[in-house]
Amino acid sequence: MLFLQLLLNGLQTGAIYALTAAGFALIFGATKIFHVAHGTAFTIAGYVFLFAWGAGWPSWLGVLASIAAAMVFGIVMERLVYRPIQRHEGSFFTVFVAAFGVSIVVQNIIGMIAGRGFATVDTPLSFSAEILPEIFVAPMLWISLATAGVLFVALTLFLTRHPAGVALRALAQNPDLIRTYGLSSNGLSVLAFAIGSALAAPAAIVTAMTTGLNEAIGHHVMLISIAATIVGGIGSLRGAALAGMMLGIAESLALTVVDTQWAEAVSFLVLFGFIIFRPAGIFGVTQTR
Amino acid sequence: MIGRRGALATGLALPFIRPAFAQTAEPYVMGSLFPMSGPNAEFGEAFTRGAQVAIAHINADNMLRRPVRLQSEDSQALPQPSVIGMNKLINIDRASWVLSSWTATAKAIAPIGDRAKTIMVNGGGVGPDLSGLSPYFWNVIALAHLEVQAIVPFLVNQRNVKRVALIYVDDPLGDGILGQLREQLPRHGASLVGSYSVPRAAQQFGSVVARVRQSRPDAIYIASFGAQQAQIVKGLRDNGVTQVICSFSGFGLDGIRTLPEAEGALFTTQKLDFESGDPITKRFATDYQARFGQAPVTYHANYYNAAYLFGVLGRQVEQAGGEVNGETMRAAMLATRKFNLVGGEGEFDELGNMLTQLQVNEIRGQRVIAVG
Amino acid sequence: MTGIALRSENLSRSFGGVQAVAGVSLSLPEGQVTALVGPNGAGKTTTFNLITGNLRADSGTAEIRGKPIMGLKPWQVARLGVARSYQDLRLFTHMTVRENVLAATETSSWFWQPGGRRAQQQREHRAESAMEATGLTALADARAVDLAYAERKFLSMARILAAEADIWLLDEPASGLDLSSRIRFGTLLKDAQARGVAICLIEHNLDVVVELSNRIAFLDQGKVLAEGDPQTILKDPALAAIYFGDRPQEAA
Amino acid sequence: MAASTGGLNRSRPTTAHAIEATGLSAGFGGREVLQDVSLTLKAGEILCMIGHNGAGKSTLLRVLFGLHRPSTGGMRVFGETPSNYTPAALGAAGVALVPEGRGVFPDLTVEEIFGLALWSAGVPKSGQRERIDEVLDVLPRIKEFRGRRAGTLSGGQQQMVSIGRALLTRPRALLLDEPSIGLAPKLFQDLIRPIAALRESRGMAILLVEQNVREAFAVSDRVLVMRSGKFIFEGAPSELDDHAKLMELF
Amino acid sequence: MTAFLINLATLAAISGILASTLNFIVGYAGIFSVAHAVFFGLGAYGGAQVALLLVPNPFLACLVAAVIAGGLSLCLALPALRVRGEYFVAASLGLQMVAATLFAELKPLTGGIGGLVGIPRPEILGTIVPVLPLALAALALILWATARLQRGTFGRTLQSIRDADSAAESLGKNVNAAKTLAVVFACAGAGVAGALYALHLSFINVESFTLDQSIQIMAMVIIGGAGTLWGPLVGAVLLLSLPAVISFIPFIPPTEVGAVQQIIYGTAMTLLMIFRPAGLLGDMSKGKSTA
Repeated sequence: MLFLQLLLNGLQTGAIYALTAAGFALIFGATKIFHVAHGTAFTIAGYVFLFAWGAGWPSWLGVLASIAAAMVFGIVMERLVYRPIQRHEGSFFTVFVAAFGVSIVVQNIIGMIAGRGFATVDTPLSFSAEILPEIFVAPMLWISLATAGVLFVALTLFLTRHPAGVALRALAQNPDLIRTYGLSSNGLSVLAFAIGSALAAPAAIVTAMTTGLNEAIGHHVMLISIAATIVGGIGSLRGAALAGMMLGIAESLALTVVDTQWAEAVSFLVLFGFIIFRPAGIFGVTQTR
Repeated sequence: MIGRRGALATGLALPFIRPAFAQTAEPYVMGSLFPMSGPNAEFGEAFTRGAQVAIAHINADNMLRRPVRLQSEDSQALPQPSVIGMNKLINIDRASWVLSSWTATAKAIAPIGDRAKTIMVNGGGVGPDLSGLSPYFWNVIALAHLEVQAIVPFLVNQRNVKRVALIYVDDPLGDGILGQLREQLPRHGASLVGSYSVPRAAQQFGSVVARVRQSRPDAIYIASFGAQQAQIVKGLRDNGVTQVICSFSGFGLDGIRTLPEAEGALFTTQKLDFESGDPITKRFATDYQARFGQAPVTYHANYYNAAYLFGVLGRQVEQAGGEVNGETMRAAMLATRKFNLVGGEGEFDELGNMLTQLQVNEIRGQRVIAVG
Repeated sequence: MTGIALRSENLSRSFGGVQAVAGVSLSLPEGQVTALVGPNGAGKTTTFNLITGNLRADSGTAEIRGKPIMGLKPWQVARLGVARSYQDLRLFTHMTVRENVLAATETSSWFWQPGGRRAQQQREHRAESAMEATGLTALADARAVDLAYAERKFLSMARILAAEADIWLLDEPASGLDLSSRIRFGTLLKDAQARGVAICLIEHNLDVVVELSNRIAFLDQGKVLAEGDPQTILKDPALAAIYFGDRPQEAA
Repeated sequence: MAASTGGLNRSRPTTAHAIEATGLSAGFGGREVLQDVSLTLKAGEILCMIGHNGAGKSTLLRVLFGLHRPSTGGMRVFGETPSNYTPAALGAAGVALVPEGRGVFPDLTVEEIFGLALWSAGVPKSGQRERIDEVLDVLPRIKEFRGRRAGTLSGGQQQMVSIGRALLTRPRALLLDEPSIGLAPKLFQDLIRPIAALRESRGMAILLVEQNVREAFAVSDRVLVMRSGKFIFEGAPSELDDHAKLMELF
Repeated sequence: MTAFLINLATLAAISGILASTLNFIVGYAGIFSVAHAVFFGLGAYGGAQVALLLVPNPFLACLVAAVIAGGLSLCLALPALRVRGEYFVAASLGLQMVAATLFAELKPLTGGIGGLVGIPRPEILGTIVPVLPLALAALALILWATARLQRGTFGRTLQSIRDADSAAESLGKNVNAAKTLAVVFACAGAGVAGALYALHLSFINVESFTLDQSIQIMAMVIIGGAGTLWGPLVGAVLLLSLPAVISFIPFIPPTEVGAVQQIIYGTAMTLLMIFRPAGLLGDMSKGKSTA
């Protein structure tokens, strides 16, 4: 019974991880920008929803505002931070440090505006009921799983069926060639940031409703996204989403075996193991060299 | 929101509204080393407010010949920034009285303060390892082992609790509480049925809760900090745990008090009856309410006391004709021992730990009510 | 008296069911230039990779002057005197031309190189002459990434020269080179050949093949279909149909 | 020199040349690669451009397709001045570039690559079928591997897809950058001949940059030799049949 | 004032060692580690235990720290041999997270979150010595060694591996050996910094050896200029003194002190990267940087 309960808990965590990881993977895959401020988009989206809720907006409007805020943040990052850097030198860690600086700034601004500490959206959706003896499930579990599922299918369809999605995949493979095809790599890169960041919003809203937010929450989300992207195989959205789900479940199920304080380390041990033994990830193509 | 913005405005105005004699004398500098950014900044903000009210009172009453100024440094709750901040407070700002909090900060600055003979006062950290770090390191808060001793009989006798589960962060505080629960519960005929340590950064608690539920407790004791405490409470309630939640003084935060899921939670604090006739307590409660637009809680009171004590001891030293510094104030403290502070009389032991009476509080309708 | 510098027997390798190299037996005599020709996907580059240890062969053997090299790491094969170039050059892009060439002379991976100052001077001398031979002396302090196309190709050759190997495996070293560069390149090969270096080159341009090589090995579908002197091979009508289109006689 | 004839046609757009570029200069970071180059690509001709490595041939192609901004000079495409020197604007004006190397995305299928090209050219869904059929008529072998990922194709097949992709935009001026690299001679012939035939059937002009002089001359109408960012020879391929003459120019 | 500056200088020297050694593998070998704090921590715990259990001799502490950190750096070398670029960043991230958990849980060795307290001050021949001269000496030694190695053949070997490891290998370089050697050298250096840190602070706990610390060291290298000799040192001094300098800004309301400081700090980081992407001492004219 405990196993089933932990599995269900893991699924909910996994759905959140899968969505953020898919967003990170989309951005990283298409633009090769290691967007460590992805967690910041998550935080912003969560707090915008929180404010909208607090201001008494209808929830659909709050969701839209949250998605819009995440997208705007992603686009602003691309245009004002990443693009100027890449115009000069575009080194991997230059981008890393710049994005890290931004995440520090945003975290503290949120702390000043929204108050430091814990904040949550109070909704009955996160309240569990006993569906089977000893098994407690909140409606939020089904909502988050469905959201993750629907968004993932939509994203897959977009990337395979819509030419703009195909163009994003093309950008990932050979950015220099994009212009020869008459397309704008800058425009596509903005698109990747917009969609990728938007994916963080639903996850952030679910988090706001369940575990609650604090201004530093983006940090952990970003780490998990990175781990899932690598475990899933760079360039594979399917892999990142699946790996995000897996990490969520592993973190939860690990509790049947190890003590609770080790649960998080399990995720990163999985990551480390994957890199040593299967660097290509679940779906990636081997390219260790 | 509005309350906070108001606080911000007051804070901004603060440096300009010093008493008139500020121009004539170089102020005494009181330092503070709290986490002012990062995940624990909520505490730093609360601590600072308490101290701000105390300093305003000291200055308004002209308790000392020179005004007192608060110099705030951000410790980030990390050793290295704490050490840099402490060095600045001692060597640049010439602070002889530093308010601190947090295990890492306290332990990192204790040797520096010890060498410089600077008084360090803790009113937030309750880990048992904070006792006796240095003759100059004092605690104006009852350390956690005492808190456990206070709540266990209440739980067993008043709430008929037989089985307790503990969720704790694996640090000296958590370990201290774990040890105390193991010892105290059987003594009162109850038992510790499970203990679950969580990493400091953990944010998802659904799975931990599932294991807590398995142990079928009558009450769950939480030993964590800041935002994480609230997340654990919400995790427990969301996942169908309806039993009593209890904790130590760390629960005395707005984030918990206003959390709907925390309704009915029990926690211990120093005895503090704002409605009592005690003038010091009353003045503090009124002025705090006026200044920040909300009722104070224990943490505000603790750091009010921590800062106010400087005024009391400083006056003693000044009146005896001495120079106000760590050494003279420590001597004054050891000579006096008992002080009238917010919440009543507090008494220091040899090590500089203040013993106060403890009370058990319950959160009811977003208010903290003393219940035992 | 010329011996066989490198010999491979029945090298095979498949990737996920596709037989890329299916039993290649090849011998490279000292002082000879062997051109490896064949249609795209015939397994030419894979053969190089199997010999140098970059890929592990499914079966087959290879030896350098009788010493078996199967299972050795690429750096071990290199230290036995095999130098190779890559189609995509793989220059040390952010290092200067001189550093690129010097790096080719230093094989120790330890904090310093053995042999002290004297050996260091010898290596520097070797690097200078390699740059001179490839016409890069004037560009010695330019970074590889800033070089023009042909200069990069010559830098790749300079590294091989400086490495003082006696077996060269060159992957399309002349592709994209203009006529005069090609002639300069030819001189490099001729000089090496005269020193007894065994050279194997992959090349598509027939002019280059005819100009530079004295032997041809014709590869198709992972097998050596024919091996011998250029005249004979290029006139073989069966090979011509596969490879040269309808104008083989011109090429010959 | 080619440029000198350019002025004559400016007043008669109906018989305009495919591309008329005048006074183009371009460079990278202070190094001038093209110096005041003028070039005319006549409608329906195959013009072959040869020259040293680094002579500026690829840069010229990139400038003509709007991938690289010239510092001076301008161009007209079929008598019209393009609205903008960008690949999109020049593509709309009828110019297409087949870049050096493999001009395909390895993880996309051939279908997807074609879809991408049609989308970026703004061809509506209804017209796409017809365009693809047109290309398959010219390069029928593409049918054999339409569903495969480009990365799994051989070099020749990839080059075929890359050219097919360019043809989908119905170019009237096709720029080919060293299409023979890495291809066996027979493959190259198989590839270039159907393209060359389009010059008659559609009046398409082709600008071919090649190192492989033998193969390129076989299909070209006119040859330009470039050295250090300037043209130093213009004439018929036959004039350069003499090896010595060619050597002298290099 | 002096004591404040001495403390800052000591911490700057220690950070300088960390940044220089990290730069050695980031700037030259292209090994992008975000686990440098792990080896800093290993050295700190090792050095602290020597001082606590044996003698507070700084040389012995540094030696033990270097051996422990260098020895365990094989944990980092292992993924470095298998993968590169973003993959390696993620591997080192995993190592960092797991190591931080271990530091927090192995209480007998590390004291857990409570840390190790009362580490004695360093003594040489019975006299207590300040850490600053020791740290400066170690920094000078490590800078000298890195400079020698960077300019010498080993630096060239590493750079060639960074730019094209397969080509380096086919020129006879044992890539794995060279990478391992570089990692061991850099991590041993970080270990020395750790021992000095423990002796200077007298107290250490896991919070000084977390991912944030690793990222800060990385930021020092990048902001100063990866692949330059003095850049990391400049970056270390800058990032360390910036918050200290900001704390002198008057009239920040006490409750917002931390946030305002952090905002200035973060903004400075971002702006520096936008306008000096190659780092303060990096050469902007050189095309794309490799770090």
